[in-house]
Amino acid sequence: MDLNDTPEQASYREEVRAWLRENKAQAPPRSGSYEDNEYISARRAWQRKLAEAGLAGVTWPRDVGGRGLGPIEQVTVNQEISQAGAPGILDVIGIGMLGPCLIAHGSDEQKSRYLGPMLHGDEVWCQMFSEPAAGSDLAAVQTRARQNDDGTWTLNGQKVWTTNAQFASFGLLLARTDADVPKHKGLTMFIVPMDASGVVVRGLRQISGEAEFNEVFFDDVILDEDSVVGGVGNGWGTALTVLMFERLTIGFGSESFGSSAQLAATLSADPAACRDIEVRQRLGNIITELLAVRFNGYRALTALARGQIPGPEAGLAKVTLVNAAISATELGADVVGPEALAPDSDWSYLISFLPGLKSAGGTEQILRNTIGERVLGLPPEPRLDKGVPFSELRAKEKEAVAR
Amino acid sequence: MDLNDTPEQASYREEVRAWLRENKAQAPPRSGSYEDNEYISARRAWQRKLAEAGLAGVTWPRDVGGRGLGPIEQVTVNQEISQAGAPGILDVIGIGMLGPCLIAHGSDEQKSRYLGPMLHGDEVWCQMFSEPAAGSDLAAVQTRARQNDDGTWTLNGQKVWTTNAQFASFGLLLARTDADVPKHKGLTMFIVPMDASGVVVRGLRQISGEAEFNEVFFDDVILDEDSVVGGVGNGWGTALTVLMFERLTIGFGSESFGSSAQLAATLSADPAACRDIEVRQRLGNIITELLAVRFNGYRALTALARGQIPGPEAGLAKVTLVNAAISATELGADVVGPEALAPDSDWSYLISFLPGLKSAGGTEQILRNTIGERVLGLPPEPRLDKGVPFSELRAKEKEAVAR
Amino acid sequence: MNFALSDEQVLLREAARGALGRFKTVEAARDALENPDALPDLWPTAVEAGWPGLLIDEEHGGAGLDAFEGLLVAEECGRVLAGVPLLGLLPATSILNAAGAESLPAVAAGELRPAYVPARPPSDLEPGWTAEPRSGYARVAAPAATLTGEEVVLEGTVGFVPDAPGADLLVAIGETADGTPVAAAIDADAEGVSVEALTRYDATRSMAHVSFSQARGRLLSVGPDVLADAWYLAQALIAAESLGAVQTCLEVSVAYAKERFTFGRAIGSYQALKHELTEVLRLQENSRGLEYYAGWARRSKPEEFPLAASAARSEAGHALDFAARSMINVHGGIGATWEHDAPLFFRRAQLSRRLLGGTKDATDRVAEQTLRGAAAA
Amino acid sequence: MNFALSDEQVLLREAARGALGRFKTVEAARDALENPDALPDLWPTAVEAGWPGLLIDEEHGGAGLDAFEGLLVAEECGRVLAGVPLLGLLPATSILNAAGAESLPAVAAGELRPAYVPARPPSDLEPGWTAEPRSGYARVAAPAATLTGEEVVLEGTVGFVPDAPGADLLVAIGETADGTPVAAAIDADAEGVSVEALTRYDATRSMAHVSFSQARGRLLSVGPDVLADAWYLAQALIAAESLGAVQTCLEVSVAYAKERFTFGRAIGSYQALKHELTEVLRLQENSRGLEYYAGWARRSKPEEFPLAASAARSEAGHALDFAARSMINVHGGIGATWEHDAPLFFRRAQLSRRLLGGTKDATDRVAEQTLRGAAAA
Repeated sequence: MDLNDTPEQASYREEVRAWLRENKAQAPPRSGSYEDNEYISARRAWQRKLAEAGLAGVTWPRDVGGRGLGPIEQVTVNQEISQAGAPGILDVIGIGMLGPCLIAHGSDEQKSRYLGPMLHGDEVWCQMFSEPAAGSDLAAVQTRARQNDDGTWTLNGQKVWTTNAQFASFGLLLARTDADVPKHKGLTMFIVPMDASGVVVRGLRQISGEAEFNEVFFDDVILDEDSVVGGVGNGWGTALTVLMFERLTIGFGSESFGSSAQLAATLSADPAACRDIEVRQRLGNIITELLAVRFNGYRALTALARGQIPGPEAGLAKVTLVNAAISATELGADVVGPEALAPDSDWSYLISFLPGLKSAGGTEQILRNTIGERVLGLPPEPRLDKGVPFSELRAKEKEAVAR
Repeated sequence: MDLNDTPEQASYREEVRAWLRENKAQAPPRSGSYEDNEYISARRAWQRKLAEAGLAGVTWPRDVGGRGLGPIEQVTVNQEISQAGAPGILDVIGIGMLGPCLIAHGSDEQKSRYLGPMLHGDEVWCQMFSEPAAGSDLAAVQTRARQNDDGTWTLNGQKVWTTNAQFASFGLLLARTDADVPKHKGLTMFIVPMDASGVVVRGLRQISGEAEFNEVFFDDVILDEDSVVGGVGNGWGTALTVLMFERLTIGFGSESFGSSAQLAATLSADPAACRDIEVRQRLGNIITELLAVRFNGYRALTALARGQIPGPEAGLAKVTLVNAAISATELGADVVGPEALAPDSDWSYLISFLPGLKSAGGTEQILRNTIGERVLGLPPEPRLDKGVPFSELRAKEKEAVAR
Repeated sequence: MNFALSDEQVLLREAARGALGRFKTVEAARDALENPDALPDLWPTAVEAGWPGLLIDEEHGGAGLDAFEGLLVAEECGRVLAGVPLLGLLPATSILNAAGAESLPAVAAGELRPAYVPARPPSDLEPGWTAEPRSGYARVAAPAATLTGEEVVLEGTVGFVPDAPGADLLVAIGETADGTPVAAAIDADAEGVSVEALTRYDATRSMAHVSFSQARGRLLSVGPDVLADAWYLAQALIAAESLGAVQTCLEVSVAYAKERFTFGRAIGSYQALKHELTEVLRLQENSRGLEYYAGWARRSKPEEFPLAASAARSEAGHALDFAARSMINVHGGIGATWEHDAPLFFRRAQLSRRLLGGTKDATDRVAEQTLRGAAAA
Repeated sequence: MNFALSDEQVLLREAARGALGRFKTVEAARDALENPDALPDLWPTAVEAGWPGLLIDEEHGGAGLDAFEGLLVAEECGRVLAGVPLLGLLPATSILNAAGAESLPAVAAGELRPAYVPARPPSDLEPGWTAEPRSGYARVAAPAATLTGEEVVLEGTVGFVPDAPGADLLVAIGETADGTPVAAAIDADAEGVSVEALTRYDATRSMAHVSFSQARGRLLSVGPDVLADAWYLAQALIAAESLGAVQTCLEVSVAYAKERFTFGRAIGSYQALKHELTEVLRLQENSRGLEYYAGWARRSKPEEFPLAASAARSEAGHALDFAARSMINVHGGIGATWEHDAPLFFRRAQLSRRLLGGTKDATDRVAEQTLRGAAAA
């Protein structure tokens, strides 16, 4: 057991570090407002430089412009970039999840058209799966795509929780193309140009007041015949690929909220808090949980490097992480007192930010269902929607509520 | 709002107090082993004295030997008896739950035959509902009663968690008399003489090693035709009456574990524990919960005295009480240390006793289901057993497990 | 033995609900986050309803009612996040009434609005009277008081004083050199008084850091028990407020859980959610039992009021924390958006748990009272 | 970067499982509650497997392996509640090995069984070396030590010393007048040594109150870091043991949840139970990650071992508390009966959480290490 680099990993790390020494001066600040166009274009430019240096799409195959390296090298790049105090790529969703999906399911034309500009930050992508009535139950999407006689598609409906939609060039969208078959069957994946007429993006404000997500509305949007990804009716399978890649990204960022470091600093500076056994118990439990996530991350990364696909249990890291972060902010604010809730306080920002994160990417309940069934092998809940045509299902719900 | 007695209540209390002053000298100790026959007969004799003084069956109608008074008077009696340091009635289950059920559903013959000896402790009763495969799902009882040509019944099967069976004269038993109808329909309530041939009582040891409950086995036990209570096939309704009376008894005994007083005494005697903020937080939360149960008990008692039947939310008091008691013992033992686990320690007795209590009278999950559905009006779980003949249901389960 | 509300109390509560229902207080709570002027002025309503005189004897123009009625009003305010200044008002009127202050008729009539400047009574772990700090975990000493005849001179700062902005009269507690607590009535505009208004996260709560530098006030001659009672009354009021908020969280969550479907079933039919909402109900009912305990004890068993009020705050504080987060979770992502009501109750929970010693201090008081009782036994 | 067990480590774990599998240790744990002789003697098995020499250098007849291997063995012992005296053995051998004691060959060969008499290193809140009291919340000072040449004289009592009964050699830690911790090897039958054997609730754990009255032992010249390491090694061993027990709790509970039906469905299909068992899995996996951290840190990052071992114990302690209660709940009433295995794991959890400072002290250490780190930064 060894957390150090192998000689090869070490020399790769040195290569990355050297490039960053050369170039980090041109990097924009790590954080800035995603509603500020100037900041976004600076981040695009930086992503382009990273891509040219082979530091974007590290795990992408070489034939589509990637470096064809493994997850450990990806983590090495992430570590060195943050070490250098520089921001990473702008389009994490595109390069991390949507690009790999296109590589797996896209046509040659789609790959050659879209992957390059995505990699270089010229065209940012967004993921348009969730809907107001299709969150945990993703297969319940109602956004409809009807094929026209000329083969084109007409898109109507609404998506929500769409990150980066405000400056994205394209979105990968899950739509219902057949409502008369069971809900998992009638779905198709599309590539949607965000500048197409009929596409309207509206910022969705969170508790903090900031619009961290968007709603996207589609009113008779026309899509080319070749905008289908992975074949008509295969949308569910294509979506699962995206979710699988999403899972790969969970758990390696245990410090990402920075809450634990900030918490320890705040407490250690407050002698009264340091003497309080209850405060110490809360701190000890929080740090313990975060350490567990960190070292389980190394276990997962090792497995990943050995070619094992991470199972749903990876979701447990998210559960631990979010709840520990919530406990950390509660403790920090309890020690600071009401002043922690001042508008400019980092504590109040985190307090507002974390509740939304709890349901992001599937509620804790759904995660625990999946893990209980897929990992522990417990029997599933009775499913009342199995094999029922989607149209009937909706009717049933409406009448049930009416009752 | 007033916790004091009305003049009438006060004079009743004085009457009770006076009688106890006269007679408490003849009372056996409050606690003793239920496996010790001498102690049991002393408790029987004491119950007889209480009954003769009208202090047993306080709420029973006068025409069946009760005092025909209300719940407040019942509580007054309980308070004064424990004030006097004397034990209460021995047959709490009979007089509190089974007697009232006989009064509601029994034939005149049954009432005149059984209620008097029950009230005077000459014949103690036990409740035989639960089975190894019918706990939370009480209607799933498999103990079979088949009617013979001469009208008598032949009983076969097993019951479990039967309190007092080791010295009970009779038991009220829920049996399946028809397996070809849905499970709630094919049930009948019987009176079973515990000395009938074919009845075997076996003590069931708990974590502590003590047999607080019994298993009861029935091997071709013959029951008279008139041992049916409430009519053939009406067993479920009859059982619900018993459970309703059981609910009346919940919540008025918040101090019954004595754990809170013992906890406070232990902690206040340990200066190091008194200074520990985490210990104090745990103590404060436990006491707060127990206080809430106590004053909600007064609310419930007031409602009861006004003739309102308590709803399932009464079960919340049990949830609070059991969990607070568990937390109290954990805290007490944490402060005392491993020595709290010594064989003769009250702490280790409670630590062993409470886990069993958690599932006694329905698990917390079932309680929360019932309350969520009946009090909050939330929709029920999908029921796969609705309307299915009991025999088919069992077959289905067997094959599901086989898979 | 009767532990239910009287018909008069039920009427008073319904009247309060009706009066507050005339305002869109929940929407105002949201708008006020960006525009403080969006808050309705509820003082005229309070005066009309006679709340300023609730705890003032009839001979001084009050209703001569008990704290219990104040708790019922606070509960209704909490239910709709109404910013009625009860936390500042009622403990202040309780002290003024005990002192038989000459300002009582004007206060009862609502012409003069007093605000209580809180000081926490000593505990077994902290011997002196203490006040909220501007920031940090350690409490600070209550203002220093020097007494000359009927005049009290105060020096010191009290952080996060509820309802102080706009108050006419400050009822402050100071500690003399020999450790005696004294109460003083100080005009808010008197020399040496600074009231630094602020809001924190929950725009419906008007607060201020109140500083006294050689500020002169009139002595209110009451015993330490009256001053301690004021602190516990404030604890009971936060508890009642929180209980009211919990009820709304539960009602809204249950309604949504019945109509929102996932995987072909109403989400309220799933055990995890059903049990979470049942837990909110459990905490709510426990909080109500303890609200009754506090209301009853203050009149009928004053020696238990510190325990009762602290227990009520501890339970209701945990209840609101849980209910507000649960309300967000039940609603999924949408529950964490600006336009939804859930975050407003969450904001209320976040600030309430940290005011006036915080929920944790109330829990600690329950422990202190219990340990004291056990040691005495 | 490789954070998985080596093939050798996997083999060693499987060998341990095989060796222990030859005994009915769980049934013995039940029988021993009424008849202590029911416990199998696992020492010969331990010797055969070479566990006494795990941490002893090869030149002294040991295997020269790392603590990590010891944790894997402890995990297997915990899985079947096997009473192998690792808690007393391994920290003792670690100190003896560091001191190059002449007894090492005999210890490695299993002819001489040593037991560690624990002392907790100072913390920011408690400056001295302390030991378990016989009863009560306050810890007591470690035995007083007087040093004359190579001889150490100890005076004092240490409560609840694991595996002390029947040990040949006691490796005890005392504090000299000037506050220096010293280690001494004392023959168990030496004059002035009393070993008062006892069991508490979990019959598989052999313990004793160990008293020294002017007891003479040989100085083991090692630094305070080695003595502190022994304490944290014991913490990591309890954590590993507990993790093993959690795995059995989860396996048994899951199996029952699949086959037990209620209301026409397997109970494991209900969310409440499914989520409870998923929580056990979460705690189990977190405990494993921290077991690896502790095993890795002791060799590769010793300065982090106190943090790693304390975190491992904290998480595994909570995991076992939760898993054991959950195992009882999943099985309904039958899970709380004498004949069922669940209460045996519950007994293990109840005693473990209170031994060697208790789970709470380990959590406090995580906080201390974190605060120290933050203050340094």
